[in-house]
Amino acid sequence: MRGIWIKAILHRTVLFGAIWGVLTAPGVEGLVAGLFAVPATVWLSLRLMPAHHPVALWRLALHLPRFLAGSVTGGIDVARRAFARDMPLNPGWVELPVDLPDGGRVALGGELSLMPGTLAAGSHEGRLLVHLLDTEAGFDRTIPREAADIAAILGAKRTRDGRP
Amino acid sequence: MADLATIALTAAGLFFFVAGTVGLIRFPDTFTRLHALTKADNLGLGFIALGIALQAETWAQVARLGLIWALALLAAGAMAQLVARTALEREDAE
Amino acid sequence: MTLWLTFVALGVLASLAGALWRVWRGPREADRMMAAQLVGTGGVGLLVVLAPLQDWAALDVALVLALLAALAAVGFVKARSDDGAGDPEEAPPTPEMMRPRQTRHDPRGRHG
Amino acid sequence: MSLALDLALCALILGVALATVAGSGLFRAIVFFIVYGLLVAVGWVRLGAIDVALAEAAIGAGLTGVLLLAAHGRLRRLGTARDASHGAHLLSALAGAALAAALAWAWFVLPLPERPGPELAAAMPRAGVENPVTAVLLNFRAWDTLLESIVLLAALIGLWMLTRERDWSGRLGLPQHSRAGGVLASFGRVLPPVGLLIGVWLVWAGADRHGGAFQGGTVLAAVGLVAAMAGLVRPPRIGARLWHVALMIGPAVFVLAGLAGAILAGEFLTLPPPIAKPAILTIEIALTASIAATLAFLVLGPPEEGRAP
Repeated sequence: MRGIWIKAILHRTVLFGAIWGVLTAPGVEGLVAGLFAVPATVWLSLRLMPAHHPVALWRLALHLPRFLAGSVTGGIDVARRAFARDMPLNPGWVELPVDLPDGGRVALGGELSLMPGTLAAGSHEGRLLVHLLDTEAGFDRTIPREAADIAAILGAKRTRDGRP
Repeated sequence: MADLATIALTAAGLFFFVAGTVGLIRFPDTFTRLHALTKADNLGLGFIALGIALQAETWAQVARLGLIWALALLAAGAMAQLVARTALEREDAE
Repeated sequence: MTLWLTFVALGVLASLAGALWRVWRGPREADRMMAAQLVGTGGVGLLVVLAPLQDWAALDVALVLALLAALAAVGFVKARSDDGAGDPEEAPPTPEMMRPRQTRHDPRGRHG
Repeated sequence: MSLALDLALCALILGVALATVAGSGLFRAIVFFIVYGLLVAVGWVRLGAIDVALAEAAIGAGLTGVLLLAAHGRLRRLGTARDASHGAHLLSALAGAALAAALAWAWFVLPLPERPGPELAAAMPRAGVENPVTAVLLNFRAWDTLLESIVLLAALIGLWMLTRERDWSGRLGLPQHSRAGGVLASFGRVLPPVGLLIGVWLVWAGADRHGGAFQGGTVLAAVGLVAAMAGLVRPPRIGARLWHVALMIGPAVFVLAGLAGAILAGEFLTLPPPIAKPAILTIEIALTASIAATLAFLVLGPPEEGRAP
């Protein structure tokens, strides 16, 4: 447990430090203010989002290209339908159980909303509500794969309701 | 060379922005419109930011463009789910 | 380059104007709200294009807009809840609104 | 081509302004008003006024939207969310037109506003900061800014006076709640840290580039509201000491700095060059805390019991 916290503090310090560096570049005077701003931000972030799950950054990096490719496909798919004369749409809902901690389920929902043909509407009793643009195009087939990726990013530990 | 790439990328971005608007206007119900908006718009912003990044003068500007896009994605992911859920809950036509 | 980027800015502005039609038309509150969201994203895109045209400081404004992009939507879903302070996810989804795959052969879908 | 862009932007702003006041339906007007704030922020960027654009982006497109939407939600719950009568419409249209005419008259009659003239350029070395906007707001015309910060506080006290007797000891606003681990709660966990960083940076950058206490404070208030609306942070009660300090510290430090100027330079609120920069930075940091707390509390509203006891 302690290892997770140390890792989380390190990760977040690097992340917020990098953002601070981007904001205050090119000057160096900003570094002094950063000595106060970055620790305060890390503290706030740990308070709002305690480190319960070890985040595997390399898995996140591996996942990123898939997400970007899916996002481009999703945009093209929607553009194709929007411009088509007869507008091929076949909307409908699916509800599927997603075995992820709560934050992970929300991340999955957000990601699905940017991927082809799927749009999440939050979850209910552990089941993600997904709206499909075309129920016959098999958009929902990719969902388990995305869920598995996010589960891998969040480490193997999975609980049904995700509450610590 | 960078200029050509900028033109191509911003053109793609503009295309997706227009596609998002066309979807928002043409699609038949709230949820399908939300699809068009969420996907096309953020892709449009991403391509435009990428194109402009090639014109940037410092790496900090490039990184700032990345940060802008990341924040827009975060907002889109949350907004899409929240608005979809609210629209799911009740009819509210005025 | 300046000419092309100005054209892109005009194009983004035109697509914003299109979204305004949806704000006017609705019919549902969610439709108007998401059209405003489109104007927000479009505004960020516009500012990004203005950065090399005019002043790179436009990116700072774009950053603030992007940071607060979802704020109005959050305010909307809160205000829309029963007591004005809730979360749409707290209530179970209305069953008649999401009969799965019910609209399969009706390409026009549901109307709000 | 650049002219075409500006004309298109102006046309859009005017169109949105008209749609805000002309259409029926309160909700539509509110959404148009949010859009209006967004477009005006872009307009300020076109005019080269980055500081104003930042303030407009945070206030117009951010806080005002939340405030108006919450007000509309309350009207609907009370069953009074309907348009004003025709007479009231006509009256407010006339009042608005009269105000617009007066402004237009003033604009034509007064001499054209000059770009910051040679006086400002000559005075800048004494300002202690490099951003002319900050120099004017916190040094050359510090009186205005001091009084504005007090007005903001007075507005909050006025709002709190609307509290019902039985709610007085409650927490500010309605009791906010959300589904644990839901979308709203997760968003409220992720966004505020980034917002804190950006808000602090805006204050820090305000001395030499653009930004400042008002822009930074507004961003901080907005992300604080996100955390509060997500039910993660409980708003304080009216009597909370720490928050009293936060509300008061801006005007208080301002007045103290003014007194220091009176002793060192012989005139209230005159910051002599050696202490100008540290004084301005201190005032800015204190003002940020006060502005952030005041704006967030103004949007939350007076304590109310709401549904939960």
